[in-house]
Amino acid sequence: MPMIDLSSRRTLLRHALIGASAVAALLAGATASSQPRNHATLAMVAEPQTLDPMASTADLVGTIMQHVYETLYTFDAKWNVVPMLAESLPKVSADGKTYSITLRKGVMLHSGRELTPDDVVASLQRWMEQSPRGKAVAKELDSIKPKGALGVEIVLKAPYAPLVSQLALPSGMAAIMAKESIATPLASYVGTGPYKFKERKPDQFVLLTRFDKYSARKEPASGYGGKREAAIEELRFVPVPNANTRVEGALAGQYDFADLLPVEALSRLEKSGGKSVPILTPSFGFPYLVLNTKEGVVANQALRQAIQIAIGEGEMLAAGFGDTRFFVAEGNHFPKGSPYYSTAGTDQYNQRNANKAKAAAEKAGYKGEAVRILTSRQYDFHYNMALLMAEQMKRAGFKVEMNVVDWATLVQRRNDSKLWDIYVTHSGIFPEPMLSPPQLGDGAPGWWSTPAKQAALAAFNQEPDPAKRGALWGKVQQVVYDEVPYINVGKFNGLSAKSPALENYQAATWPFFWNARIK
Amino acid sequence: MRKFLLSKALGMLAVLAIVAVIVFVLTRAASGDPISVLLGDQATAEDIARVQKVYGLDKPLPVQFAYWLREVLHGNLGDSIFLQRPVTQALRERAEPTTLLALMAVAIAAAIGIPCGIVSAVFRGRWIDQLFTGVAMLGASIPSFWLGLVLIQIFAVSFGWFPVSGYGAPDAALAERVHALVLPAAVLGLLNSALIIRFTRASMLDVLGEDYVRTARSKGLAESTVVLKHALRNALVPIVTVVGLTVALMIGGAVVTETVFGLPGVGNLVVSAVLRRDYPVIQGALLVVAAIYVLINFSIDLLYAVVDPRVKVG
Amino acid sequence: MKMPPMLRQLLHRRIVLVAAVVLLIIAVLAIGAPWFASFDPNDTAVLQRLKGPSSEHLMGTDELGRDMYARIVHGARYSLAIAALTALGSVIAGTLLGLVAGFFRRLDAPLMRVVDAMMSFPDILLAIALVAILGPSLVNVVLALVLVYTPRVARVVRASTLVVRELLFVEAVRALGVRTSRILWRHILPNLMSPILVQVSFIFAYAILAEAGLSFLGVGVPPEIPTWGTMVAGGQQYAHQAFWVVLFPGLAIIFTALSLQMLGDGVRDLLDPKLKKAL
Amino acid sequence: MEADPSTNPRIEPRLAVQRLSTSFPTEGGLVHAVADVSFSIAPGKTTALVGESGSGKSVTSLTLMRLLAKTANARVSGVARFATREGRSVDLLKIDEQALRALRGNQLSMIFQEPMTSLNPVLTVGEQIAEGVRLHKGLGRSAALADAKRMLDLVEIPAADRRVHEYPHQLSGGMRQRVMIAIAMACDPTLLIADEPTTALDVTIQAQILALMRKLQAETGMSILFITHNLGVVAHHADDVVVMYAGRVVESAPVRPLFAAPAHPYTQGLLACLPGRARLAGRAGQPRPARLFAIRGQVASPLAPPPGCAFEPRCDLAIAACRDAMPELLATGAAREARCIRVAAALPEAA
Repeated sequence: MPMIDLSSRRTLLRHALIGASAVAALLAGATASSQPRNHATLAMVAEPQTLDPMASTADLVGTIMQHVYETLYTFDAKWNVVPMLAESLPKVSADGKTYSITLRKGVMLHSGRELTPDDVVASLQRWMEQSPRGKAVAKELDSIKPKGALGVEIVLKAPYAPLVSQLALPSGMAAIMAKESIATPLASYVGTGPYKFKERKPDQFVLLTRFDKYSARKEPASGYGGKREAAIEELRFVPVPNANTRVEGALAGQYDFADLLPVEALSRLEKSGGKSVPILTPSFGFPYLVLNTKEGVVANQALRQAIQIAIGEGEMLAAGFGDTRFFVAEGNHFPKGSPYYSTAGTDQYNQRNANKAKAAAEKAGYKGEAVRILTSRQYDFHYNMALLMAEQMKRAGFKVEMNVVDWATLVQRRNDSKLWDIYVTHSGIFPEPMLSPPQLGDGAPGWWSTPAKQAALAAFNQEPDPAKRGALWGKVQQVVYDEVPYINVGKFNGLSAKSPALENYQAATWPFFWNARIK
Repeated sequence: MRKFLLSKALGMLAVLAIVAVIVFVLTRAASGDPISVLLGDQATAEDIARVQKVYGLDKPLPVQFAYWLREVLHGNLGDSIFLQRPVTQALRERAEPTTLLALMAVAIAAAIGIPCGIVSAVFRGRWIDQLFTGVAMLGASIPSFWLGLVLIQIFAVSFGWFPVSGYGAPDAALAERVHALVLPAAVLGLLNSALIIRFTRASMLDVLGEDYVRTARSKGLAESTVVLKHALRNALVPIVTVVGLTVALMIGGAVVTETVFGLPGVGNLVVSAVLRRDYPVIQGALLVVAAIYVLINFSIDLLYAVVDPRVKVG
Repeated sequence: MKMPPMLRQLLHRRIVLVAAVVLLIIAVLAIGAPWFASFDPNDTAVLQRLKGPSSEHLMGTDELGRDMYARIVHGARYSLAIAALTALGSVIAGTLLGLVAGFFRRLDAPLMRVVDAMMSFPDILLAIALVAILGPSLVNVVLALVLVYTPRVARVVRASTLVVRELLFVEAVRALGVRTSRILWRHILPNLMSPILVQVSFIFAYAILAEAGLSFLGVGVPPEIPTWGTMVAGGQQYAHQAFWVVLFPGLAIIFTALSLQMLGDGVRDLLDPKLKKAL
Repeated sequence: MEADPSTNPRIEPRLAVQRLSTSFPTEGGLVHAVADVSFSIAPGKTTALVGESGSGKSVTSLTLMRLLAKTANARVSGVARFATREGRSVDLLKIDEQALRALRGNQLSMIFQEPMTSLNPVLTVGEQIAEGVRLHKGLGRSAALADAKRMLDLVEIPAADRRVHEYPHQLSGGMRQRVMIAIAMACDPTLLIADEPTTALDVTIQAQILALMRKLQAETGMSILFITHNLGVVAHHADDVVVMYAGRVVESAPVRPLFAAPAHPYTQGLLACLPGRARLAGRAGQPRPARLFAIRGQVASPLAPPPGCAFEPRCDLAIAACRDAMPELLATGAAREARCIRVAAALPEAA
C-alpha cells in the first residue's frame, strides 16, 4: 500500500477550507450591516390563522397580538389578576352581579386618539359575539354599558367568579380595539399596545413596530402586568413550522427567540456554547385525552373507567417527552402551591393495570369493539402518547384503531361525534380552572353533560371567595375522575430558546417582548 | 408557419382547459373543511354555515365551477380563505423566491450537468463515464429532504455559512435573498443535474454518432472542435429544452425543498394550503403552476420553429 | 432451465448484477421480515428509547424504543408494496391508455391532451393534492401515485406503439384480417415489453422516493405505518442525538432506488434503438 | 487510364495498403470485417473497391481514415503507406493523432455516402468548407470564406455567393454532395476516398457528380479510392478494380481485363447480373437494393464464416475441396490476382 503523507493532506484540506471560508465570508458580507440592529427575529410555531385575537383561541394569535391589543386586566408573574387598561380591579357589588370598571386616563389608541368607554363596550360586545369564551361569558351577562367619561359597568344574571380572569386571558383575547376599526373580518388593527401592526406577509412574517405614544402603567413590570416598554423597535414574528428547523435556527443564532422546541433539544441548546440560551418553563401545560361521552363505544361510562385503569400516564409522558426532567406524572390537575391543588380522585391516576382493566371492561359489557383514537402528528408528543396508550389498551384486551390525521382535520373531525372515541390534545396550565379545558363548559367535543358535572361546576362558579373555590375545585376534579369525560395525563415543561443578544426577556406562557432589549 | 402556430396554440388551449377542469375537480373533491380551521376549536355549526355562505361553498359544484371559471378568465382566482387576501396577490408574493430558486437551481444543475454529460458521452464506456453516470443515478436516488437536512447540518449549523431556514430578513436586499437560497438551490441543482447529465449524455451520443461528426473529423479538426462546435451545437436544442422544462417544473415542484428550508415560495404555499384546506389557493396555485408549464412548453415549441432551421413548418 | 437471452445479457453486466443482488436481498428481507427480526416493529419500550446500534438492537432504537432493524425490514414490506403497486397500477393503466392512443389515430389527440394536462403538474404537487383529497392512507397514497405516473407510462407506450405499428409484420397480420384486439394483445404488446419493463423499474424507484417525500411533508402514509418514508420523517427531530433513526431508513431508500434505476438503465441499454428513442 | 501503373514500376504509389485487417469484438465473438487486404493506388489514378454490403469495403476506407467509432474497439493490423505531398512516406495506421489530423482534410480527404446527413445542419455551407481551409491553409476568416465561394464555383454550384451563407437543409441532395466534394477538395488533397458518393442520389445526378469528380481529378491530379457496389460505374471511372467478398479481396485487376474476363466466380456473378439490374441499384432511398438475385443465397454470417472459401455456399462451381481451406490469392495474369482454387486449377491449361 502506498504511504500517504498525512501532513500534506491536512495542509491541503486547510487551504481548501480557508478558500471556502473566504467565499463564505464574501457571501455573508452581503448580509452584514454596519448599523446596530434594533429588531428581533422571533420564530413562531406556525403562521397565525388570523390576526384577529377574537376570531381564534390559538395561542399563537394571542402571543403576537397581545403586543398590539391590551385587555382590561391581565396576570402578574404569580398569576394574580392585575389591572391593565383598567385603573384598578373592578368594584363588585355585594350580590356579586355588578362590576364597575374604571379606565386609566389618557390611554392612547394607535390611531392617535384617547381610549373611551365606548371603545371598551363595543370591543367586549364583539368579543362576546365572536370568541368562543366570550360567548360563554355572554350567557352569564345581563348588560354592559359605558358609565361616565372613564367607566364601564357590567351586570351579570348571576354571580360568575371567573369573569375577570376571562377578561384577562391573552388567548381568545377580550382585546380592546378602537370602535371605528371594528369589522368582521378586521381590516386594521387599532389597539393600545406598546407595538402597532406594521405589515403581514403570510408564511413570511408579521411585523410590529414601536408605538411611540404608548401610555405605560407606572407599577414595576411583573408577568404580563405593570410597566410595558417597547425597547426593541421592530418585532419580526416569523413562522417556522418545523420544530427541528426552529432548533437548528436557534443553534445557528438565526433567531432571537424560538418558541416551543422539542424538549429533546435541551441538551443541544445547553451545549451550544452560548449561541443560544434555553428557557425551560416548568408546568407549562398538560396533555389530555378527551373521551366521547355522547356516541360510540366509550359513551359507556363503565368502559371509560376501564380505560382509565388500563393506561399508565407516566409511561405515556415518558414517550411524549423523553426525560423526567421535562414532565411530572401526577394526578392533581393543578400543581402544588396553586389554590386549586387537590388529590381528589388521584388514586385513579396512572394505574396501568391490564388485568383489572380487562375485568372492568368485561363487566362493562365490552365485546371487542374497536376504540378509535384520533390524533395528529403536528405535535409529536400527541402522537407518541397515543401510540403508547394504544399499546397499553391492547394489553388490557381492547381493540384499538389509530386514526392519524393532520391537525386541521382533527380539529374539524372532533366536532362530529360519529367519527371518534378518544382524541389527544393539550392545553396550557392556567390559573383559573374554567379557562381550560373547554370540556368543563358546554358543547365542547366529548359533549360531557351530567347532573354531577352541572352540580359541581355550579357550586364552583358561583362562589366568589377564592379560598372556598379551591376546595370546591376538588369536587369537580373528583367528578372528572369518576366519570372520565377527559383524562389529564400530567404536566409538561415548555422549552424555548433565546439568543444571548435578547436581554431582559421574561419567560411566559404567551411569550411577550416588551421590556426586552437587543444588545 | 401560421398553420403550425395555430395548431400548437389550439393544442395548448385544450390542455389548459383540461388542466382547469382537473384542478377544479381535484380541489372540490377534498374532504377537509377550511372554515373550522379558520374559526378555531370552539366555533358552532351556525358560525360555520355563515362563513361557508360568504365563500360560496354552499352552492352545487357545477355552479361553483362556472362561477370560478368566469372569474379565472377575468384574472380573478378568488380570495384565500385562510390568508384573507386575493389568491393572485398571495401567488405574486410567493413568486419571487420560487422563481429565483428555480433559476439558481437550474443554473447549478446545468453548470454541473452539461459538462459532465458531454464528458460522459465523449468518453463513453470509460471509467469517467461510469463515474458520472453512477453519480447521476445516485443523485436521482437521494430524497431531496435527506440531502437538504445533511447540507443544513454541515453548512448552516456547523459552519454557519448560510441561514438554516427562511428567505432573509423582511427588509433584506437581493444579495441576502440570494445568499439564503444558496443551499436550497444546491440541493435542487445537484439532484436535477442528474437528469441533465443523463439527457446531455444521451443527446450527445446521438449526435456523436451522426455522419456530419464523421465529416468534421475527416476534415482533420481537433477533437475538441468536433465535440464543442459540431456535436454540441446540434445537441444543444434538446438540452436547452430540458433545461427550460426543468425551470417550469421547479416552479411549484420544489415543494419539499421549500419546506425543508422554510422558503415562502409557491410550493410551500400549496403545502400549507392543503393542510389548511384552503381551496381557492390550491386551485389557483395548481392552475398557475400548470399554466406556466404549458406556456413554457409552448414557447419552447415556438422557439424550436424559429431557431432550428430543420423544423419543417407550415 | 433456459434463461431468456435478454436476461442473460443483463446479468452479464456487473452493475446490473450487483443491483439485482441488492434488490433480491431487500426483497427477501421484506418477505421474511418476521423471521429476520427478533423484535416486533411496533413493540414500544420507552426506557430503551434512542439507544444506539448494539448487538441487541443492530440499528438502534427509535424515539419509542422500537427496534430500528425490525422496523426497517418490516418497513421494507410497506415501502416495496407501495412502490410495487404503484408501478404495477400505473403500468397497467398507462399501457392501456398508450396502446389505445398509439393504435387508434382518432383517440390519439384527445387522450394525449389529457396526458399532457396531467403532466403539466409537477409530480409531487399533484401527489400532495391527490392525497389531501383522498385522505392520507396507504391505499390512497398508491392511488395518488398511480394517477401521477400513469400519464408518464402512457406517453412512452404510445410512442413505442407508434414505432411498432409501423413495423412490417403488423401490416402483415392486419392484411390477414386478424382482429384488432388480437393484434394489440398478441402482436404489439409483446414488442412493448422491454420499454414497459424499463418504466416499471424507474417508476418503482420514483414511487419509493415520492412516498418518502409525501410522508416527510406529512401528507403521505399515516405515520404509524412503518414505511421508510415515515421513519425518516418521524426520526427527523431526533436525528442530531440519534443519527441512526434517519440514517438507516434513508440508506434503505437510497440503495433501493439506486438499484432499481441501475436495473432500469441496464434494460434500457439493451433496447432496440428505435424504441429507445421513445423512452 | 492511358498508362497502366503496374507496367510502370518507377512511379511510387500514392497509397499502398498491405495485409490490412480490421476486426471488432462483439458479444458473439470477434468479427473479421476486413481481413488481409492489400492494394495500391498510383498518383492520379482511380482504384475502385467493389463489393456488396458487408463485404468490408466501407470499413476498409474508414480504417484508412481512422474514422471508425472509438467505441467499436476495432483491432487493426497491417500497413497503409501514404506518400505525402512533401515526399515522405507515412503509415496511416501508425502515425500519431496529431500528425494524422494534419493530413486529414488536407492531403487525404473523404466523401461519404449520405449527403443528406453528412453535413452539419446548424452550420452554413460556407463555414463547413472554410473551417478546413482555415485549419490547414492558415487563412483568416474572410479569406477562407472567399476560398469557400471559389470551391462552390469549382463544384459548379450556381449562385455561390448566396449559397455560401445557406444551411444544408436549403440544398438538394445533389447540391449537398457537391458541397461535400467542395469540403473534401478545399485543400487540394492528393488522395480522395469516395465512399459510395452517388448511391443515395438520382441516376441523372449520379452521372453529374461522377463527371465532376473526373474533371477535378484531371485538373488536380489526385488519386481516388472509389468505393462502390456498382460495377457499371466502375467500368467508366476506375483504372484498377479490387473486388471484395466477406472482408477479403477475391479478385484484383486493371479495369479492362477484368471486365473482359472476370476470373473469380463471384466477379463473374456480379457482371452477369449487371445489365438492367444496375439501374435499380442506384435508386435513392434503397440502401440495400436486391441486386444480386442472380447469385443465389446470402453472404455468410461474419460470426460463423464457412471453413473454406467464403463464397463456396453460393458458388455454382464449388467442389468438395472448396470447403477444406480458405484459398490463397493467386496471380492469374498481368497485375491480376484471384482467390479461387478452381481458377488456379484452370490456369496451367490456359497458359
